[in-house]
This record gives sequence, C-alpha cells and structure tokens, in this order.
Amino acid sequence: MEELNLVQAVNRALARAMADDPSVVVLGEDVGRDGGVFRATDGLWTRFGDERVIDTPLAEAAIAGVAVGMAAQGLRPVAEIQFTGFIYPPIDQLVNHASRLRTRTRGRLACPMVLRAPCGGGIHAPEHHSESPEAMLAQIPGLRVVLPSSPARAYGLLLAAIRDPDPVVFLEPTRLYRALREPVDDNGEALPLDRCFVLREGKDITLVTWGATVVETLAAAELLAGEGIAAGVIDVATLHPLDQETIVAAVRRTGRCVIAHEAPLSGGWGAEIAARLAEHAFASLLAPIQRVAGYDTVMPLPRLEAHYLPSTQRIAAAARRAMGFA
Amino acid sequence: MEELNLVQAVNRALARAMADDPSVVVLGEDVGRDGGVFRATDGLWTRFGDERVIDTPLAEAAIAGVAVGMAAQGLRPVAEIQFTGFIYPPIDQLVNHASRLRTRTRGRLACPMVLRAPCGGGIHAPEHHSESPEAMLAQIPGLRVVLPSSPARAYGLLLAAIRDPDPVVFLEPTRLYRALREPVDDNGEALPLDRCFVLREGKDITLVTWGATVVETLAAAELLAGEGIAAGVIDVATLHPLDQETIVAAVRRTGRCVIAHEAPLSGGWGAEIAARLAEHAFASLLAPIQRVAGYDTVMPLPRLEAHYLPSTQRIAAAARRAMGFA
Amino acid sequence: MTASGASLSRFIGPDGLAVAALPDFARDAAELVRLYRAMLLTRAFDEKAVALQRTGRLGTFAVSLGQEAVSVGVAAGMRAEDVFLPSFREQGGQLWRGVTPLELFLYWGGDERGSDFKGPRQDFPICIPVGSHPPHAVGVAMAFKLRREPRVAVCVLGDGATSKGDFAEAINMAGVWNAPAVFVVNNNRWAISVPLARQTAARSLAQKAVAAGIPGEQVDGNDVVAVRATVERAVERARGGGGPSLVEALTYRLGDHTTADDASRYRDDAEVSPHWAEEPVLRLRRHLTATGAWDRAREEQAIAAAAAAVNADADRYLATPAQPRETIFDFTYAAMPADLDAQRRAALGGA
Amino acid sequence: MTASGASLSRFIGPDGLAVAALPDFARDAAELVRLYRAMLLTRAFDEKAVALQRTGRLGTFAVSLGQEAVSVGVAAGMRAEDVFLPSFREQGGQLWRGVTPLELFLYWGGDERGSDFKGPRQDFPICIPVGSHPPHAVGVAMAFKLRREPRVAVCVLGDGATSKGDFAEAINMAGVWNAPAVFVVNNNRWAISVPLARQTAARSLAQKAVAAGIPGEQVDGNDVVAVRATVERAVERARGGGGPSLVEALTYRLGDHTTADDASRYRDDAEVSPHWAEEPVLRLRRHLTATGAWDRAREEQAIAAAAAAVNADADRYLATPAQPRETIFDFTYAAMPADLDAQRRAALGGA
Ligand SMILES: Cc1ncc(C[n+]2csc(CCOP(=O)(O)OP(=O)(O)O)c2C)c(N)n1
Ligand SMILES: Cc1ncc(C[n+]2csc(CCOP(=O)(O)OP(=O)(O)O)c2C)c(N)n1
Ligand SMILES: [Mg+2]
Ligand SMILES: [Mg+2]
Repeated sequence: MEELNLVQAVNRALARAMADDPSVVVLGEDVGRDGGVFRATDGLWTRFGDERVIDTPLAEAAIAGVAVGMAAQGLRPVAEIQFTGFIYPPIDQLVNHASRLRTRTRGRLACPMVLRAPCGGGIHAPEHHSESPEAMLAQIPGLRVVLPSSPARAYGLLLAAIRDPDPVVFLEPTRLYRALREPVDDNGEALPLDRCFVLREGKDITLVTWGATVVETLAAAELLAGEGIAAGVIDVATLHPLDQETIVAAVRRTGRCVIAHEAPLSGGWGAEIAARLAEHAFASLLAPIQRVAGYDTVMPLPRLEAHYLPSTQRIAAAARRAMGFA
Repeated sequence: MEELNLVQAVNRALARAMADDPSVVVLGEDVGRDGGVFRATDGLWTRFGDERVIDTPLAEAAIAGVAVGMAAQGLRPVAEIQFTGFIYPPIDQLVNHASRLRTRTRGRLACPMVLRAPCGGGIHAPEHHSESPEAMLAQIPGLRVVLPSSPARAYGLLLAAIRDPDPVVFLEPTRLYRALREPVDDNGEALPLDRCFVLREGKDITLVTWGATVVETLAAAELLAGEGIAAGVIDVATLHPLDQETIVAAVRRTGRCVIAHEAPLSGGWGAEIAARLAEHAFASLLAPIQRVAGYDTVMPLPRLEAHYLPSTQRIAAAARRAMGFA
Repeated sequence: MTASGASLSRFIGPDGLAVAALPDFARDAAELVRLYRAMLLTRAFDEKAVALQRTGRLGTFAVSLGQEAVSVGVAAGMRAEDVFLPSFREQGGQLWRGVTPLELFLYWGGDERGSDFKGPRQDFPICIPVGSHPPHAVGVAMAFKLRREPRVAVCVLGDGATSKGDFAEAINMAGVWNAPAVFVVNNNRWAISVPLARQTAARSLAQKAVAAGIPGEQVDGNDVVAVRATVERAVERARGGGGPSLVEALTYRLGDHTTADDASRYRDDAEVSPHWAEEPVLRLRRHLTATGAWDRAREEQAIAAAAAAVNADADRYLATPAQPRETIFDFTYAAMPADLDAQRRAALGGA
Repeated sequence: MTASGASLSRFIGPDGLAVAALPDFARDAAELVRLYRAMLLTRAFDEKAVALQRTGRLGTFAVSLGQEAVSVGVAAGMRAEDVFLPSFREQGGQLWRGVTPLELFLYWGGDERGSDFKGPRQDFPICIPVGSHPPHAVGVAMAFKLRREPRVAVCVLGDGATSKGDFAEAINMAGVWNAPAVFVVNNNRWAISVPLARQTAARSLAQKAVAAGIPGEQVDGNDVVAVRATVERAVERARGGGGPSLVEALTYRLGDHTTADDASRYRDDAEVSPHWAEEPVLRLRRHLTATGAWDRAREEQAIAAAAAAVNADADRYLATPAQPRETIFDFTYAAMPADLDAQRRAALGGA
C-alpha cells in the first residue's frame, strides 16, 4: 500500500470521486492549472479538464453560492477556500442557503456540496492564514463539519463528504499536510461521517481532540503512560453532528477528561463536548473537565504562535491536574 | 421616570450618545428618514441630520467595513443590521478586521464601533428573520457581544457599548421590543459591560439565560417557587467576555443549574457556560447541568416556531430533573 | 425615462397604443389575454394576501402592486425546463410557472410546504436575504452547461439588491464563464425607504453589467410585452451559448414595501401619483380594449375568475392543519443523525 | 495597451523618452530622482526580504518586482495627512510614506510591532484578506467628510480583488456619498495563477467604476510619472469635494506571486519576457540618463545606498528579540477583561 501524506490523500480522494462520478466538480481559486496552493488538486485539471476543475475569480461568497446552485441541480461540487481566514464570506451562503435548502423545501431540493479549506496554525503562515474557526461552522444546523487528522482518515472522510447528500465543510489541518505519511489504500472506501475515532485506549483518563492537535495529544498520552497514567485518545474528526455516544461512553469509563483544541477556548467546540459530558457523564465524573485550547485572543503572528497552540506539555499538565483531583 | 419599552430605550440611548458626543454616527439600511424598520432610530435623522444618521445602500458587508474605517479614524459608528439573518456577511469584517485592528497594530489603531441587530424569534416573522447567532459572534476574540433583556438594561448597556473603545455587537431581542415597559431614567448612565445581572436570588437551583428567554425563565422560576423550589435567575446579557465569576459563584451555592437559550443547542453559548461550570464549579455540582435550547435544526417558519423556542414548561421541567437528581 | 443614454425597450405606451411593431407572440390576442389574466391573478393574489395579513391569518407579505408586468413578463420569457430564481416579490412569475396560490399562501403563512412546489420542481424557493441568490443562478447555469442541457437560469432581484457584493461577484463569474444565466433587475425605484438615487450613483442599473463585461439593457417594466420580448431574447441568446446578460426592468412600487411598512413615513403621495398612469394592468387593458380583444364583460368575468381561484386556494390554505411538530427535525438531513434524533425524541416525548 | 477604448495616461515610454509634456513635478530632476530612489529602495527591500525568506529568517513574502512605479507613484500622489490603505504588495508606497524597512521586516517576519508604524500613524496596516479593505477607505473618507477635514483615503488593491463583492459594495457607497476616497487597482495581470482574462470579462478594470457611477481611468503603471500625476489629480479632486474615483494602473507581476509560489507551474516564460522591457525602474533610469540627470556612478551609489539602508534595518530586525509572551493577550482589548486576564495568568504561570 502506498504511503501518502495528508494532502496527497486529499488529492487521491478527489481524483477517485471525480473518476467514479461525473457529477463531481472541483472549483476554487487556483485549483486548476496550478493544482491549488497546497497542491491538493494537483493533476485534476489535466485529467478531468477545465469544465470539471474550475478556476474561479477571487470571490469567496460567490464560490460558495455557485456551489449551492450546482448542488441544487444535482452536481456534487467540491469548492475550495484557500485558507480558513477567507471562509467568513461564505458563512452567509452556508447558513442562509446550503444548510437549509433541504428543510425549507421539505426535501424538494438538496445541497450535496463540500466546502474544503486548510485550517489552523503552526506553519508560520502570514497574518489571517492560521485560524481555526471550526466551532463557528459546526454550530450551523443542517451542515456537517469534518476535520480529519491523518492521511487515511482524510481520504475516507473526504470520499464520504463528497458522497453525502447534504452540505459538508471539510477542514484540513494545514500543519499536518506534509507532517506525516501513512499507508493509504486508494480503494474508494468511505469512512462513516458520524463516528469518532478512538486512537488509543486508556482506563485512567480520556483525552478528546481533533485536527492537528491530535499530534500533541497522542504525544501527551505517551508522556503520561511513562508516568503510569493510561490515557485514551479520541479524535472527534466528525465534529457535527457529534458522536456523543463514543465520547460519553469513554468518559463514563475513565471518569476524567481533557479536551484539547487549537481554536480559542470560549465558544470552541470543546465547550459543546464538555457540556455534553457535564450532562450525560455527570455521575461518572471524578474530576473537573479540563479544556486546553488556544486563548481568547487573535491568533498571534508566527513569532509567538508556538505559545498560542496547545502544547504536549499543556495537555499533559491538564491531565495530571485531572488525575490529581481528589 | 418615564416608562419605556425596549426599542424606545434603545432609541433614547442612541439619542443621548449622539447628543453627548459628536463623533457618534448612526448608519444602516432605512435608519434615516424611516427611523429603522423597528423605529429604533426614530427621530434621529430629523434631530442630527443626514451626515450623522446615514442611510446606506443595501450592502451589509460594506456597512460593517465602513464602520471599521470610521472607527479607525476615531468616530464612534453605530451600524444597524436590519435582522440577524443578514449579519453573516459582516462576520468577515468582524473577525478579520474590527476585532483585531487593535492587537495587530499593537494599539496604534482601534475600532470603537457598535453593530446593532434585532435578534431571535417569536414574532412570526418571515423566513431568515428569527435567528439567534449570538454564539457565532461571541466566539470572536477582541469583540464584545451584548444581548440585553429589559428596557433599562438595553439603555445602559447600549450607552456602554457606544462608549467602549472596542467593537461591540449589540443584539436586541425582537420579541421584547414592545413586549414590556419599565421605568427608564434617561440619565446617560452606562451599565458595566462585564457583569451578569442577578434577576432573582434562589438557593436551590440557578437558572442562567439571556435575551428574550429571560421572560420564560423568570416565569419558570415563579412556577418552581409555587412548588417549593427556590430558583435564582441570572441574565448573562454581556455574553463575551463572560462574567464567569457571578455564574460560578451562584452555582457553587446552589449546586444545580439550568441554562436556557433560544439558539440551537450545539455550539450555543450555553455550551461555554456549562463547560465553565463543569470545570470551575465541579466540586459543588449536585446534578447534571441541564441545557434547554433551540434544537439543532433550522428555525422553523412561524407556524411551528412556538415548538422550537424554549418554553416555560421545558425550562421548569429541566429544573425539576436537576432537583430530582439523587 | 432612461438616464443611461441606452435606449429603453418598449412596445406599448401608457395609453395602450403600440409604439413599435409588436413581436410575434403579441400579435396573438389570445396570448396577450393570457398575459393579462396572469397579471390579474397576481393582483388578486396580492389583494387576498394583504386581506389575510390584516386579519392576522398570514405573515408579513410583500405586494407586487404595479410590478406585475416584470414578474409575469420574465416568467413568460422562459421555458418550462429553465430554472427560475425569484426574490420575494415575484409571485407573478411564480404563479405563471405553476406555483399555486395555495403554495404561496402556505409559504407566507409560515409553512415550509409552501416551498415544496408541485409544479416547477427545480425552481428555487423565494430568496429573502436580498441579493444572495445571483450566485445560485450561476451555479445552476454551470450545471446546465456541463451537462450540455439547453436550459437557462433566470434570477430576478431588486434595485436594492444590485448594491450587494454577491450580485457583483455573480455577474462577474457568469461573464468569465459564459454561463447561461439571465439576471433581471426589477427596478421599482425603492428599497424599503431608500430611493434609487441613494442606492447608487450609477446612471442606470443596466450599466452594472459593464463591470462584468456582459450585455446590459433597459426595458419598460410596465409593458409586459416588452419585458417578455426582452427577457425571451436574452434567455434564448444564453440558451444558444451566447452568454449571460443583465436586464433592468423599470417599474414602480405603488404600494408599501410590505405589510409591515408604512411608506408615508418616507415617500410623498405626490411622487407616487403619476406612476398610477403608467401601471401595467391598466396599460395592457387599454391596449386589449383598443384592439377590440377585450371589453367590460370580459374584464368583469376575468376579475371574478382570478378572485375565485385565489379565494379557493385561500380557503384551502386556511383549512390546512399545521405540520406535525417532528417536521421541525425531519428535513434537516437526508438521514436523521443519531444526535439530532435524540433531540427529536426528547421533543416529542413532551417536556 | 488599453482594451477599453479609453485612453491610457502615459508620459514616459518604455524607451525612457517623454511621449507627452511632463507635469510640473516631473520637470524637476531632483523630484524624479527622489521617485527613482524610492523604487530602488523598494527593489532592494524586496531582494533582501526574499533572501531572508530563502534562508528561513522571514515568513512568506510578496515581492513587488516590476510594480514599483504603481506603489511609489500612488504614495507620491498623496499628502502626508491623507490615509493609505495598502494591500500586501505595496511596500513601495509604505516606504515612501515613512514606514521603515525595519517595520516591514518585522511584519513579514511575524511580529505585530511591524504594523505599529512610527511614521504614518493613521495609515492602515497591510490588508491580507483580498479586497476587504475598500470599505475601510469609504469609512475613513466619511470621517474626513464629516469633520470637514480636507483629507483623502487612498486604497490600493489588486486586479483579483476587483472580483470581490466588498470592492463593488465599497465603490458603490463611495459614489452615493461622494466620499473623498480614491481606489487604485494595481493591475499586474495575475492573481496567483489566475490571469486577468479568467478574472473578469470586463473590457477594463477602470470600467468597473461605471457600476458605481464614479469616474474610472487607466494609467500606464510602469510610468511612475503617469501614476503619480493621475493619482494626484484624483486625490486632489476628491479633496476638493469632487468625489471618489477609480484608477487602474496597468503593470505586470514579473516575479512569483509570493515566495511560496512557483509561477512556472502556470505561466510561460515567453509571456513574461517582453514585460521586462516595460518595467518601471529601467524606464525611469533611461529617462533620467537621457536627460542627463543620471549616470553610472550615481546609479552605483544609489543602489549601494538603498542596499545599505535595507541591510541596516535587516540587521536591526534580526537583532530584535521576540515580544514577550503576554503580548498575545495585552492588546486584545483596551482594558484587560477579567476573563481574559485569567487565561493570561495561567499562560504565564507555566503549563
Ligand atoms: C441581505 C438583506 N438585507 C436586508 C434585508 C431587509 N430587506 C428586505 S427587502 C429590502 C429592500 C430590498 O430592496 P430591493 O432589492 O429594491 O427589492 P424590493 O423590496 O424593492 O422588491 C430590505 C432592506 C434583507 N431581506 N436581506
Ligand atoms: C479573500 C482572500 N482570498 C484568497 C486569498 C489568497 N490570495 C492571496 S493573494 C491572492 C491573489 C490576489 O490577486 P490580486 O488581487 O491580483 O493581487 P496580487 O497578488 O496580484 O498583488 C490570493 C487568491 C486572500 N489573501 N484573501
Ligand atoms: Mg426595489
Ligand atoms: Mg494581481
């Protein structure tokens, strides 16, 4: 099986989906001849032509809006927003149109579109290129929000997103695009869009995370293992709708939980998960739920960004606090 | 003291701020001669002229962007978005500019603007006119988000918002615009932007809420009192930055909490409050934190909206569940 | 009439007399009567809707009084297989395309089933967020183009909507891609209280097309023959691969913005009055009468027929029970997610 | 050169010879030398920035190679008290207005202090979200207008940015309000990999002004004299109450989009080559040389001086310690909210 990094896995999934289904089209800025600024669409333009791989003018709101129109007509557009910093103009289309076309027409029209965007910090990118707005998107009813953290999961979840009959925002952790490789079987098999991934079992504490922070969380689990603390790790990946069951079941077993994410603490998706646990795992909780997150500040420019991103140390320290709670 | 309803209180605060400070300007669609579709700016155009009360073309993104430019020049623009359903295009300006102008210039430029919008359902309004997106806005670092629930609080908080040196989103519960009157002293006194309002003390359980849902929550507290349950009620009002202290202190005393809001459950601001409590009031919690909220669906059209909005009964039932927890 | 210097397309003047040789369809009196009846139906629908709203049986409603020729004319210029993307004041066009008065009453009465059109299944529902639907038209058009289907997307928006960035983005994209889409601006001179002069300094709205490099033209929006002919030409050009275009139809909003509005706060009667002489129903009646195709008896019969059709559907609307509560949940996704199902069950379980 | 039919303003041709009577400022050789040195400084800055980036000591950077005349010319057409709102490729204009190379290095090196300009205190920081700053220019201009200050807001954006809705909304508002704002499109023919022909079907970008009802004109963006003269005229008209306008400066992006880009993936060398003969530094050098105001010795001295200035600031930049960690928090609000202060204390307390 071929070893791929995350951006290659995204590229394979796109190619596979386009080969399988002529209604899949790709659009966005520089997705054509250039193959995308991160090369996620590399080779697609040559292979599928400029009717199905469409370079757009520089207009994010309309990119999303055009995708809505295409999807209503039964195409399966996969639109790229170059960075999450530019995903805000599309929010109007996502909230007011994409996510509600089905319900407002009682199912007469639907919106099977995907909006892809690289997400998060840690690559020393320019201002406005390192944000993690997943919670802003995940709170939109009628939308799915997915954020994979490995090449194989990116491959399977992107295929699922494209095949899903409803709109999906698919965020890709920029920091992981080329950070790691793993064997990915390009077999066209999708992963379910409503299941968390249990990456590590552990009886003492549950670490819940997603996106690039999965790396630091796994490292923290390893560190804790050395201290005799068995930490489980859950990659939420399919943020909305949420797989509450898997998370609650794990925390019911361990009684302790740390939630780690890169987005600002307040209103981050970690809040939703903590709230679910505070209601549904209440009787099992042995310690306060700890959140380790970006701060409630603007993402700093690169020279200070390492201080902003949740580190292995911060995650491990939160776990120790939870373990130490009487 | 004059009895005013909420929209009149907003109007008085605007007039007062404009009279006190020549740098305050009002802009938005139909805010001038028409006085705003809800009459919030009634009389201002006649009194202050069309240089300070500016009817804009129909372009919400630019309304917010123009306010950013004015604010950077030291004006204090108060921009109106006609309904929260049309506040999504401004989010780009709020996230990428308004909220970060100060930090990205290390304080060289600032953005003392206010973006006002009527918020929420329950008035049988057309499609797209009844949404409650406060959590989407409250998660933006560098921004303040305020949502008053009474005429007096609207008056004092709006004055504070206008005088605040940072950008404030000021949401007004449409359902309460004309629902109730109370004496409002038009004395130019602002209320603090970082304090919750304790509307009712109660030793058994704490009901936390904001906006129009304050009405049903107070009614639920009254209902519960009849059953021998002493429920306190907190109006969060200043959603972000959050006054964690007041809420945590109250729940530490009662050990039980219901959070009620109109926005969809998942990712609502109630999640943030529940998460804070799960961490900082953990040792005092006697029952799972209950959230009563809108559902994770699109706001239904008027014929079904009453089934969507958190009712007095639902809030009271959640409180009873919390009380009944062993 | 037109400040842009471009010529304004018109066939029938305010007095009902032809000012130019009529297009083929308009030489057929039966066809003109069909257009006339469609405008009467629209007006009857609006009247009934306002009556229902005033008595608390319908929500806020946007009348199209005086603008019926734009709405009907645009739809009449399309083929059934084209896709219509209307704003919230295009009931005339929706009715023409087969949306029923019942469906429209349901929609404005706050029932989602009103957008589940049994007729034009692929038409878009009414667009409330002003100017946010032109990009949809581009997407629909690109789907047609990709599939080599000879179909056209037709989007109607207001003069106010031309100030929205989405409109500019959409027509620009349509231009680059040569998308088979036609954008029609229903220029009724007002956006709630904002008159056109405070909406834009552009000399005409048709000229907004220049920024997108597509053709733009003006048409007398009170002349249903001109609207239909102009739109038909634009639509057929798009169908034939000739690309997108923009049509500005000049009309006038004779009524309040909506039932929630009071135009007397910002608009003088003196401004409104002269426009009554220009209005499209009167104009076509004059024309039909002058050409002998119409008389008082037919008029009375037609008005009665329109009212009867509307009243029958109003009764059906009033007799339609609300949807069951669970429909709040049931169309959110194609398949019910476990997480939402839990909420659904809790909601139905009481509490 | 111009496809729009409108005439293209130009004073100095590619061969350095005047093609029209020069404006007053350009008859002063010292002033031309000042402009020339400013372009050299910009080029030296860009070179150094790329060198620092290539050696891992600066972040992604957008060179302005070949576009120096637009950037410098725009700034030179403004007064100090005007406000400049640049996109991310206008270091030439920023340097002219007194932003230091040190500040620019800090910014592109990932340090917020780079936007705390000690010079033009009211200028906007670099705008990265393409096309989102034209509305700010309108707001700034309206503040000037309200306060009766004879000042102008000048916004520079790229050709790609003209496709953004914000741009259309902003120029439309500026038009309605007669705001003292000037919008300059730095048309370098590319938006990353998207050439102008795929960006818009408009015959020119100057014509985008038609949609807003404001004047639009084209200028040869490789002729710094023409850029300055044109912008100066537009700015002075705005200052005098004559309203906003749009200037399209035609130039060419000779380099990659940024240091993260590889233009050879999408652009042939054959397309690029001829543009080297048009580029602005060469052009003004030819002119200065031809008029006897310049020679090889001065050239060498000027290049050395520019490099020295840039290198000195690069050294200062490299010697500047990072800001303390707490500055992540300290400028979020004017006063530190209790809630954020708790996070700040936790962050500083370790863990
Ligand atoms: C994006 C957006 N902003 C504001 C509103 C509120 N609103 C409804 S209609 C309207 C005016 C629309 O004017 P125009 O486009 O000319 O259409 P008309 O009402 O005249 O048919 C406004 C401001 C809205 N529905 N959508
Ligand atoms: C809103 C937005 N979308 C996408 C990007 C990514 N991006 C940066 S520059 C650029 C192209 C800009 O083209 P143009 O406006 O012509 O300016 P130029 O780069 O040529 O100076 C793009 C797509 C961005 N910064 N902002
Ligand atoms: Mg109108
Ligand atoms: Mg460019």
